[in-house]
Amino acid sequence: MKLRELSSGRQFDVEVEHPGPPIKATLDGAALSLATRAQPDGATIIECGGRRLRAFAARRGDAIFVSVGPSTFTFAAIAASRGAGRHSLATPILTAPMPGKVLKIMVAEGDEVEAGRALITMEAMKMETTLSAEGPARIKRIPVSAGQMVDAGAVLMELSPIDSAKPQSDR
Amino acid sequence: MKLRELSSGRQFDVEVEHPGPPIKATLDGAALSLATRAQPDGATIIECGGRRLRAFAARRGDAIFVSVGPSTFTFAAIAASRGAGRHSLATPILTAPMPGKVLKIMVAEGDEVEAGRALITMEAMKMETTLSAEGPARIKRIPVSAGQMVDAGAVLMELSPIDSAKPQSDR
Amino acid sequence: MASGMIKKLLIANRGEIALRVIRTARALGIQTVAVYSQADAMMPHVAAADDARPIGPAEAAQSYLNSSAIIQAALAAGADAIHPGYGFLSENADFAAAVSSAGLNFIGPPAQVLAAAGDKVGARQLAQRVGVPVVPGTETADLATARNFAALTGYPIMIKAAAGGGGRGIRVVAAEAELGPALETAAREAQAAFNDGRLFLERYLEAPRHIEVQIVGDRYGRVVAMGERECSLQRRHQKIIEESPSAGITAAMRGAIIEAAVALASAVGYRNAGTVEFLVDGDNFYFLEINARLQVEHPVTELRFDCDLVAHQLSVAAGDPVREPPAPRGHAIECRIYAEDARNDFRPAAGPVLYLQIPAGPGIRVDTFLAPGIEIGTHYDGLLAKLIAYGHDRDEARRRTAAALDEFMLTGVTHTAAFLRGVVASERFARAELSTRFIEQFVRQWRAPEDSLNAAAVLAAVAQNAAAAAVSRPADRRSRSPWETLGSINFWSRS
Amino acid sequence: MASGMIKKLLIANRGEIALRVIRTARALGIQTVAVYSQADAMMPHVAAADDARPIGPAEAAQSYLNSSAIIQAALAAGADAIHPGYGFLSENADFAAAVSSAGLNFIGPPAQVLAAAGDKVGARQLAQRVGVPVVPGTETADLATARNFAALTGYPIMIKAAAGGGGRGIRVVAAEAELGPALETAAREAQAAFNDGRLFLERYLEAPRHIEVQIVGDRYGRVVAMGERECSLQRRHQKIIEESPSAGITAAMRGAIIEAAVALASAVGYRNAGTVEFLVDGDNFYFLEINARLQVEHPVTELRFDCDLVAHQLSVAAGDPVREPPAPRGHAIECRIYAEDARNDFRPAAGPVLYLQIPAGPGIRVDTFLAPGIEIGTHYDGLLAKLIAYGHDRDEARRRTAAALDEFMLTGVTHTAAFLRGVVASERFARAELSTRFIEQFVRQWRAPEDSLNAAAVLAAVAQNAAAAAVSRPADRRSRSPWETLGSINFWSRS
Repeated sequence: MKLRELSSGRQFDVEVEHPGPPIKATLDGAALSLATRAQPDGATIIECGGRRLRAFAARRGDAIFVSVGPSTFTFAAIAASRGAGRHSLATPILTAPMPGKVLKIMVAEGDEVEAGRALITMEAMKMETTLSAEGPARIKRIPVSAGQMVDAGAVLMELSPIDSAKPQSDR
Repeated sequence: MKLRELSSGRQFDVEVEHPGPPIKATLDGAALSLATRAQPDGATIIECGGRRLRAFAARRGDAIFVSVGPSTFTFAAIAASRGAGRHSLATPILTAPMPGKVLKIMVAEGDEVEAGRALITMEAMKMETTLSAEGPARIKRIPVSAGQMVDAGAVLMELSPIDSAKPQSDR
Repeated sequence: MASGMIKKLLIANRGEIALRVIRTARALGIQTVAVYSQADAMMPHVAAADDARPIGPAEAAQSYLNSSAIIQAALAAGADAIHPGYGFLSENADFAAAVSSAGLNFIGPPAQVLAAAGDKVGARQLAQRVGVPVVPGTETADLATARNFAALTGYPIMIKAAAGGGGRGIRVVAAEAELGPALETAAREAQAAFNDGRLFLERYLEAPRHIEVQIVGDRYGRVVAMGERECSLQRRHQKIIEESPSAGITAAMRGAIIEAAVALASAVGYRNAGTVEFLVDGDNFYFLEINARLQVEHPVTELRFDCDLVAHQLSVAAGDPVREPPAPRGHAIECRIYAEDARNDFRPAAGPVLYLQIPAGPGIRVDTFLAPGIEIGTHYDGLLAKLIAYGHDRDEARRRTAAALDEFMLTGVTHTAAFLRGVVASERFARAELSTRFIEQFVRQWRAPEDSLNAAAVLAAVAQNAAAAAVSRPADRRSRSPWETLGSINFWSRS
Repeated sequence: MASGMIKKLLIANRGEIALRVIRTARALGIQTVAVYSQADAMMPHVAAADDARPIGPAEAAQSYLNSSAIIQAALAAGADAIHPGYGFLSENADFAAAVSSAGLNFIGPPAQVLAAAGDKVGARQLAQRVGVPVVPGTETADLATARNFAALTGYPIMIKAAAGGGGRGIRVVAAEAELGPALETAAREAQAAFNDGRLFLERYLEAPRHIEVQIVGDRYGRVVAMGERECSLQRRHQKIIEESPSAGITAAMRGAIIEAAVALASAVGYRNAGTVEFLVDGDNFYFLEINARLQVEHPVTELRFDCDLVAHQLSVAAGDPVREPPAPRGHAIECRIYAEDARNDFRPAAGPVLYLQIPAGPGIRVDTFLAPGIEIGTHYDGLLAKLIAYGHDRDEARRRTAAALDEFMLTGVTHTAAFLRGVVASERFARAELSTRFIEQFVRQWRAPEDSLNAAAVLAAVAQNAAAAAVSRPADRRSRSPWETLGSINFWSRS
């Protein structure tokens, strides 16, 4: 299956051949054996990089949360239909980088924007983060409104890239 | 229902009218209301004796384990058939006061013993405890043997009380 | 202000600090009252107190910043004192005044001292009067004045909330073009956070150390200092690792800074526990501000000076004279574990506490409100836990910190423990080469351990496979046990 | 004995002490190897170490007392040192000799010192030679000799295992009729516990205090003392509450006892960490025995003397000279929480860890191996957790202890936390009126809180009702999560 690690955006191709112990799997094509030792509290001791580390994995909704010692990783399965050949940026989707509140939306559906244009400001834990357009685009859809609370990964905007050579109005 | 608290041997007659919050119940005939507040980890905050205490209750096998703050109590339901009119000591049963190992059995089935006679020695955590006859009795059955590990509450011996006036041999 | 023995204390706060204050109160035989917003009804501080009162919806402005709701809760519960913790209303002079007017004991400085300490401009002037150097700066939210100031001192300059604290509302402006938007955003953030949009501009020091002095003052005009704390390790101008003593200053500078702190606190008529902050740049130090409250990092001082600062606060608020502290001993380091993604610019994170392991052992103290099953949201500050390690010297404290961070586990919320582990284990930290730029430089070259990431990907795949039959989490909280619905998986050994 | 820097350490023990040693080793960068019996495969010390080796079946005689299995495990794992913890093989001279012969570093005194300290008769003679008073006594397992001794000193007399320690194998004989059976049982217990059935008889002091001195010696003949511990609170002659300093002795007696301890330890050529125990009766003190190992109650000394005794052990075993300790500070109290029923003569208990809450807060340290889901069995000593509270004085330490005991929760195993809470909160304990008879007297009038018992009965009834649909626990451990099968119930609020 294909998994995306949300923090790095990195994709992993993992096939589990035997759920263990030890876990036998291929990771991005390379065979791998992971020694595991179940704990009574639901955790697992794994042997990793020459060390024994406590690990815990749990799924909630579409997110798979994994801790390996103090490190935390969150994965999402990439649906097979959108899998390998996932098309580049025909419909770029702007998602919330963190859970929080939509503070301000600076554009409207239908607007054409150039690269760097501020699109939306979010607030979480009293910190504001403004998300900007990465390239020239037209705003297709804005499914959120100012004041709304959103989860991390929630779709904030759908954009259609437009030819940067073509002249365009700022609004 | 009737519950026995194992440590004190005390019996409680509890009828739960409403499982809460607050819990409405009668305890040994007296109406009682117990304010509760569920916690995300499965515990419950109760108001008890003018204080708020954290409590947790869980059943395993026939034992109901309850913690109220640092206090621990273990209850067993008294089966309805043996309930209210539980007959006195027609067949006194000697049960293990603690989990551990049967070290030595000093009597045999059929023996008649007098009060105070040592019957069986158990060992737990390197400490020996010898159980003795509370009154004159005949040993009806010994379902355990030396060396055997037993749980707390396991039946060690069944005895038939005998008339103490009647003369008897020690063995 | 009411005085005398405190019998019932309301804690106008949440999270780890609410629990920490409750623990001291309990040991002193003082009854406690928790307050909570709608978002916090299931939080441990609510369960831990002897009484708990709802004070409003999730938004802090309507709950933890809602003075009248809090004071009403205190009166209704029969409390005779209010501890404000840190953040929220802790440095709000109007709140302190309202608490006193309601006949309650405010566990902090009197309103007029809060006002004086909170007035950054006035505090700077006071510092200059008592001969303590300050960083050049000016109060303004006006673009023209700001431009003039920047022209005089040179870019970059710093914008701060005049009423601010805890690093919030601080912006660094590198060039004139950014000045206008930065002033606008900073004013809005300051308004939201402190209900006071006034701003203050300061010359930006390139790589200073942040050193602060713990003070406690009583109503008899006595102020004692309990050593310094080095708080240079910051991200977004907010401290994440603090230690005491500072390994980077000379004994002479330590003495001078502590003397300056006591002089300033005495001049302002300081009462209760507080902190005087300084920036150290080479051989110079500059007064920064007075934090007129308990600091997040107060435990490192408690461990060195063998004291309970909350107990000190309650004691001086009840009218006792402050006592001379014992000679300090050993070294203490605090790491703040935040719900943030260190791999993405410390973005706030949230989620459920699915698995939890709190470190323990000799010299380890963890102040936290984490408990299995709770949900970490985004309404409030993302501080999850403070890991404080004490050792007979800095090296022992540092090694204990690293070992304890390895024991910390929290699944379900992205957090900074592994990053902090990286910092503490680094050569540069071991050599105590610290500055306020340390973290931004360190994070650039820090990576999550590759072995752990690969193993995590494999475990995630096993979990995803196993989850075919997993129960999804119900929308309400009525499940029999939160553990039944996590879809967590085990990797069973055959033994 | 091998010497020099230790790189990989095998811990020949289990439970809290195995975890405690692992934590220090980790902070020092030393690799660790755990050993475990079949009964302990799922125990936290196995998970916490860098390597773990099975050493035999549940019976201690075939696992934790199995010298050759342990030494083989150490060699197979590439360990260069063995820490014996306390109990088990920690004071076994043959084991220490075998460890050294195998080229491994034994973290404890050399075999000949162990033999000398373990020889109760020889140690008594040594004490008398260096002018330290001893309780009148004699070595024998012979009934006639015992009768003669008792006739001379008068009943009651005490029977002890000559090779014993930790209170095991001690019997008090009140009258001649009991003497024969008591000698027989004591010899059997001594044989089982220490593989040595020799006995020792002593005059019984009515209500003495038990005071002991922590010492550390190096290979250069230097012995330092780290103050005394008061360990008078005992049940079955085993300590359950210890503190440092003792609140019940004069400065003059403290000085005399510490001087006696150092003289004795020096005379026996003591190396590594150890304890010299005394009984104090009025104005007299008597040498009791040398415990040639780390004591269960060592943390109270660590907190006062700002040190890590396990680190000291490793350091002197590696050849470093012992350092003069700093001046002590504050007061520390340790409470041992046992799997026992204080309402029934401290009968051993067992069961599953269904719910767990470990106390925390300023000054609180908890050394434990408890973890959710593990099973507490009856194969080994029933010590579950040590709650150690530190305060700037005895009163603060005592109040913190009581508050922390209120936070301790463990469901599924009957334990002594509530009883200890009763002791610590008592007037008599507050006044430090301590003796080795305190606990037997106190427990007679102690009752479980009636309110809690009634509430528990109601909760039990609700649980029993709810359990109709509860899943029973499967015989194997293959359930998806231990939490799904507990049949635990919640009492949901409607908010």
